[in-house]
Amino acid sequence: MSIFESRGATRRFGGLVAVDSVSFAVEQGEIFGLIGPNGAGKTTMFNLITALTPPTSGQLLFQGQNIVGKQPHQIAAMGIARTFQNIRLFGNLSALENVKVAQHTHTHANVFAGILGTPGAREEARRVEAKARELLRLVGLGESADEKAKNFSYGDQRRLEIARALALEPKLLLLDEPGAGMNPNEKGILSDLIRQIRDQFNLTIILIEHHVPLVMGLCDRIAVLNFGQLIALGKPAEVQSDPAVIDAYLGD
Amino acid sequence: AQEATETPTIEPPTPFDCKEGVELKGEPIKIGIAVAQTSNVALLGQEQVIGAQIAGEFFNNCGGINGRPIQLVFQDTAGDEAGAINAFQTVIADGVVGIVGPTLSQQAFASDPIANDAGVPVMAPSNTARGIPQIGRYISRISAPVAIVAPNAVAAALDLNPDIKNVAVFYAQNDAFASSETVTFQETVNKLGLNLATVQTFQTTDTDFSAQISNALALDPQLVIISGLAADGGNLVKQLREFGYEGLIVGGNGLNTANIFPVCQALCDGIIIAQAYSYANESPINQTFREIYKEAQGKEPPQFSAQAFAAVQVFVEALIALDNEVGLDTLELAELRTRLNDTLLNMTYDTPLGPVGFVSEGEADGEIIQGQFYVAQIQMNEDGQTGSFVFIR
Amino acid sequence: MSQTTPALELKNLSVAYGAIRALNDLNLTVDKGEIVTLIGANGAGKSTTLRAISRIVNPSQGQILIDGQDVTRQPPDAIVRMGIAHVPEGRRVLARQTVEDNLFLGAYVRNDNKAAIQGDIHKQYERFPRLRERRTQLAGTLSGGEQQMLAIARALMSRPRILLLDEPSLGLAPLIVREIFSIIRELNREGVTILLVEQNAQLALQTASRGYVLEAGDCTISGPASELARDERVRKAYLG
Amino acid sequence: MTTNLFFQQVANGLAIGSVYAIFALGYTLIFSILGIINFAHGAVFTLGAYFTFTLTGTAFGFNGLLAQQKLPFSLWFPLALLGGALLAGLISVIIERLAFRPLRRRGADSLLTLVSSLGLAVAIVNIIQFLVGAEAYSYPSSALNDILTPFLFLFPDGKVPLALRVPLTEPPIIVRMVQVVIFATSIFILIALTYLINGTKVGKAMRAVAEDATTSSLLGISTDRLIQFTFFLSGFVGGIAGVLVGMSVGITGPYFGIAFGLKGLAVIVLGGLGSIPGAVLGGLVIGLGEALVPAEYIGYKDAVAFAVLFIVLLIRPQGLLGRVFIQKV
Amino acid sequence: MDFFSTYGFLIVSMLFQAMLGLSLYIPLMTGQLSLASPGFYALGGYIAAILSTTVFLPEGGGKWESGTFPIIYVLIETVLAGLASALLALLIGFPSLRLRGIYLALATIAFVEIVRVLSLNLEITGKAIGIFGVPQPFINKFDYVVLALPLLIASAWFVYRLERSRVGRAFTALREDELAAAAMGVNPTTNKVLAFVLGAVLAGMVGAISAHFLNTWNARQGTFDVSILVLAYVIIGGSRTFLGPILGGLLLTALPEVLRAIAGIQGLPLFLSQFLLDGRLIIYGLLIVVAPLFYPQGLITPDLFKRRAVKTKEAGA
Ligand SMILES: Nc1ncnc2c1ncn2[C@@H]1O[C@H](COP(=O)(O)OP(=O)(O)OP(=O)(O)O)[C@@H](O)[C@H]1O
Ligand SMILES: Nc1ncnc2c1ncn2[C@@H]1O[C@H](COP(=O)(O)OP(=O)(O)OP(=O)(O)O)[C@@H](O)[C@H]1O
Ligand SMILES: [Mg+2]
Ligand SMILES: [Mg+2]
Repeated sequence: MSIFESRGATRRFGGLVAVDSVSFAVEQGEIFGLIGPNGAGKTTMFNLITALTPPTSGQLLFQGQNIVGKQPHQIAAMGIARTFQNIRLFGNLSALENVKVAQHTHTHANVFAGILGTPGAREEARRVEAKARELLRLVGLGESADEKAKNFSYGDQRRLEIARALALEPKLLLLDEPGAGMNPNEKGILSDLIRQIRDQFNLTIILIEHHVPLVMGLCDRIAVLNFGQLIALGKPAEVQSDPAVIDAYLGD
Repeated sequence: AQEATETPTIEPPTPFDCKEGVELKGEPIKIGIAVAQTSNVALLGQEQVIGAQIAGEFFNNCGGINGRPIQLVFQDTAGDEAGAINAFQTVIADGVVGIVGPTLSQQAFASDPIANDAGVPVMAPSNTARGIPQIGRYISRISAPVAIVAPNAVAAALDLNPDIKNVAVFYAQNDAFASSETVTFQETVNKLGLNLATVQTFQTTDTDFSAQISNALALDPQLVIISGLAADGGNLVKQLREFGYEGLIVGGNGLNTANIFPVCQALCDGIIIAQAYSYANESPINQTFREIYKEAQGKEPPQFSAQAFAAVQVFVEALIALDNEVGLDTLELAELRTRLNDTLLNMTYDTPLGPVGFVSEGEADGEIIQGQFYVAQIQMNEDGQTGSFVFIR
Repeated sequence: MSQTTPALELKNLSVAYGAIRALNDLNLTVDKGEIVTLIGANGAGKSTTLRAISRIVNPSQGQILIDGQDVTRQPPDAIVRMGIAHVPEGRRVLARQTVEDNLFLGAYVRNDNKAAIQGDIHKQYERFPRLRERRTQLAGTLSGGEQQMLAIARALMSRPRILLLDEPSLGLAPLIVREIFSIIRELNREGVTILLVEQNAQLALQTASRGYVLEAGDCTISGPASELARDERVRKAYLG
Repeated sequence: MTTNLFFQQVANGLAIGSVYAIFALGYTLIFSILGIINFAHGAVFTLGAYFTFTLTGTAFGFNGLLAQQKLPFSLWFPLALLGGALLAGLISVIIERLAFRPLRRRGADSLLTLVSSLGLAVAIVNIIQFLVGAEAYSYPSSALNDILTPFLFLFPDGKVPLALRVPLTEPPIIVRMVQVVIFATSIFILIALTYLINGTKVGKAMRAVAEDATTSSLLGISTDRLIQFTFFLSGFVGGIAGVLVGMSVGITGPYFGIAFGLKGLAVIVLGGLGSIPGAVLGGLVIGLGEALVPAEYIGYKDAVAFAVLFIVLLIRPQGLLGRVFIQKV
Repeated sequence: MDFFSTYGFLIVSMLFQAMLGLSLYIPLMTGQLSLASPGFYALGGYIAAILSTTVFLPEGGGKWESGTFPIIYVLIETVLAGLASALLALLIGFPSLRLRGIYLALATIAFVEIVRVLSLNLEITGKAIGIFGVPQPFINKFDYVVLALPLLIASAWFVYRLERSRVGRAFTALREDELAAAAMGVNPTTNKVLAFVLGAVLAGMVGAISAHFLNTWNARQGTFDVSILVLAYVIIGGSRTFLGPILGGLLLTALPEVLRAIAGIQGLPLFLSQFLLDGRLIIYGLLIVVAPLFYPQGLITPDLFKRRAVKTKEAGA
């Protein structure tokens, strides 16, 4: 069974079909690329998966279960985490707190336990803290854990978004242009990081990215969207040589 | 139909004896004036301040308390309950022998228990809600609950137009003063066998009354009775007239102020007002008061000023009596306050309001017994801006 | 270097955000008709430099000269009226206005007639046909790349003499990136002076005549673009 | 309710509503550009009324510092109205300088601006009381006639009646003349402001500033000047509103305008924040709602207005004419 | 002691107002500008006033002597007021929490207004006059401190801990970015309703004690004006740490009385002391305008502590 499957997912905005009966499946442990020209519907696809926008029609299956109709926080609790193309950090919270928040579904202390500081709650708080620091170190932000998120430079905010998403302990991680705003060298480091977290946390990753070398080097398979439609799907080499893809996206 | 006008009787008071030219000396005796000087209640409080100020100067000119000056300690209660309590506590700590205030009944329910527990006599200048004197032994009021005034005004209206059948009653539902008064008005209407066609409510902060007016005029009333305050009452009258109502209007005690003139202007003309005070009262003390007031303010004194004056007067006269009896110097402050309270309850006074006394025993001790009530009719001058209350009853 | 006054000159410019020093003592010149690029790692202070020129952050020290005139104390709108347009980092389109209104507002400082402005809008639509399709859509609902196109088109609407571009290729598909860079060259040919911040250092150095490298707020290397592209340190750090 | 009463109440509702609307227009204008509530608007409205009173050359009462003072000249009422409105606009600009701009510069929370405008409102109201006392004031009784000078030919014997009788039903529906003026003025202001905001470059710039002042300045918009202009306009409109309402109900003391604050807020929220037509529609809806409360439940009138507001918000969280904007992620 | 008899009432009022500030602050932690606190405060007050004047009567009827009303009854009323507020908050919380910003603020003000109009119309709430003669557990107003101070400390401690707990973090995340918070697994609805209810419970409890404290309760308590005033506590004090609303409540309540006291100082020029009295609210208003200029994030900000912490660390090193 595929970990994730889209069956004819469609999303309309008025007359515009942003995602047009798109079907594909992602296997456990894959790094799956989603590429296509600007406005092709990639981000919208992520929004459908994370329930930020409901699909007009079609089915989305996560671990065999249809997740259409669930609330965003329920999706998160099921193990799907994401980063945002237009960065959405909790700007006034420190990096550390940003990461702590995302551990919400894996912690259980209720209001009163938290307030009374029961041993369980205290133990939990320690765990949360330790894990948050570890994740920040992992993405290279260990030094600035107490800095407010909004004061980070653009590239660092992207790394923080990844750390935050990882804190959710997802099974499926959706990365929306994680390398935007990084230079080629940094993108290389990022690419290693993505591979590392896939192995370390046993993740499946869907990646949107416009930087072709990164996508081609990193992804196991790639799906290409154009005007909301899936125009190609396959191994990087296959996709890269597909004339439709070259025409619509890569250019020559 | 006239039975409602009966009043409990009191001994006729001796007129206040002014000893001009006495040189004042000694530690002044402090009387607290805790009324609203700020907030939207200040419109009323401002008049009380003026009345009290006139009283302070007047009685000191008349020899104070057998040669000792009185000193009025003003504290702003602002418009809320906490403000009233704060003001009361400040003046009590300042060593006043008694307090005049606060402006609103609702505030009184908050602050009066403080004074009562501290054993400080309070003379309420404008608290007409039921239950005020019952707060405690030390709480009295100089403001008559309109139970007695109201029927007079309705009777006066019937005199002017014997054909009145339908009566529409309006009152400000967020004002303790108005909502106490309206009960009396409504009872009177029923007692007189008139038809209480509708009761419409509004808020003192309202400025538009067209909905209520249309509701009422649809029932064809020949008399409209309004319990409210100056601005809202004035506007209600104005709009009633603009909507073509031509019948009689009886205004409650809250409309008994020249402050309504700028609001309803020429349309104020003819309102019959139930008064606890009339500047037409011919007693010498009132005429003196009226003169001083007119000198300073250029208009006839309103009821709130007169009541504040009278409240101070009660304290002064009672203090003089107490001094004559035991000598104020011999009394500790606490004892002085207690004795003052006992003394003032058992005296009668010739005030600008007319002869005044108090119930001195039982639950309702401190309730005013007022000898005279008035009914006046507003007469506006040509300019439509100024006018006068013409005494009719 | 030419003897005429530079179009843009920064003298000892420093910027701090509270306690954080984002830029130290930067000296930079851009001559008329030049393309100059600014490269550096995340957080190096590139965007800060552009923000300081546009006067939306206050320098703690130093001077900003445009055509030799000190504008360090001018308000941002005065800078725009001097012919400077800024494509800010993260696009910052006016999300609740339509695409077309965004373009209109781009021409806010222009006093010429409606027709001229309308004509320029059409020119932008020709450059970015995607924007024409979306002309009545609220800018906030555009895709990331579409917003980036709008931000660039909007800046061009003021017909700037000097263009500040902060990562114009951000989030754009490869085809469009190429398109953007050819537009940059074209504008430059038409005489527009350009200061370009770009993560794709390779492309930037190909396009620019000179470059500056920022590291943690300090300018460490500067020189002709071709030299920088060959510089070992630059290659290692930024060209991957 | 008889049909006659019903129609009368509809007329009343529109009349009350137009008072709310005219108050709310200036209020919502500031929201539409700054995205914040200016609590001092009520005070500006009040000041407009007092300024005009002063300019008519009438003396103040006996309370307050300016007791019995008056100007050495007196203006014809329509001029006094204009002067009062201009002064109110000026005060509004000063308010912006004192309570809004410094905070904007410091990047303060927009709620803080709300509170500091509230502080100014408290100060202004008390300054008024300090200067001219808490009593009511009124305009010369000729005021209505004067401002309708160009329309006098419409009325028999050239004199404006206090009320219009509209013989739609029997007995006729009665509408107070002042209310007709207020209604007409609000519609006029509505049209003018709508044109300004939707039809002009300045309007587009205002909307841009409302959304993102920094980006707007990158486009060459002088945000400070634009905001100042908006405040002036809001104060001017508010001043006119204050005078007209003052003509209708008298200037009932320093709290005159503040009393409209809460209803005004309800009105602009009901209509949709920042929407100019929304302010008028919201005013009329609340006015109608209040007027149509059955006579025996009149005590609940105020609750009805707010219940309407509550229910509408549950159905349309953005208000009647407010635009929803869902930020794309 | 003289000081306490003069200022005892003020001191306890300050504590109550600080708690009202907290009650508004709790929903604000989740980013909801709810001004409903005064409505629950009014409700709590009525519950206490009605119970103590009609149910908790002394044996053999009659009135309680001043100072003899058993404190246990006050506590029972307080708990009941908290419960009733919680129920009502649940009822109105769910539908209204779809609203945001000023829209939510207005919906909650609508609730406050409806409570006020109801209490002006109902027999049981005493209409305009309200309920008076609320019996006193203490003779001195200052003695209320034994109820107010523990409640303030408990609620402050509660919020302090809350801010640092898992749930508090979820609240703050919602305030910063609701959508991102949801994507990180935080349930917006339950957390927002929870915050709304917690704030309501606190306001209701404060109302219950206040009814005794003020001797009377009427429709003038807990109105729109109070909503705005309490908002001012939070904003002036600082809206990002629980200490902000507490400080704001204490200061803004004390301010007019402090000005009054200053005016009373001997030896001031007459015009000045007169202005301090008559113009007290002018000064009050202007101070509210000026304070934010110096403290644009409120008087207390979380950074204040951080910076100090960093400094001490440096000093130690
Ligand atoms: N809320 C919306 N209303 C209207 N149109 C929308 C909305 N959201 C997205 N769209 C449109 O749907 C299309 C797909 O957008 P989407 O953000 O998914 O593109 P994308 O593939 O992520 O592009 P990019 O690479 O530029 O980020 C775009 O043309 C966009 O304008
Ligand atoms: N508003 C701010 N408040 C505090 N610090 C800031 C702010 N903006 C930027 N900084 C800090 O200033 C430094 C320079 O930031 P800047 O955005 O100029 O970097 P950059 O070179 O553009 O990086 P990137 O490539 O990531 O966009 C960084 O350390 C950043 O954290
Ligand atoms: Mg996208
Ligand atoms: Mg940058």
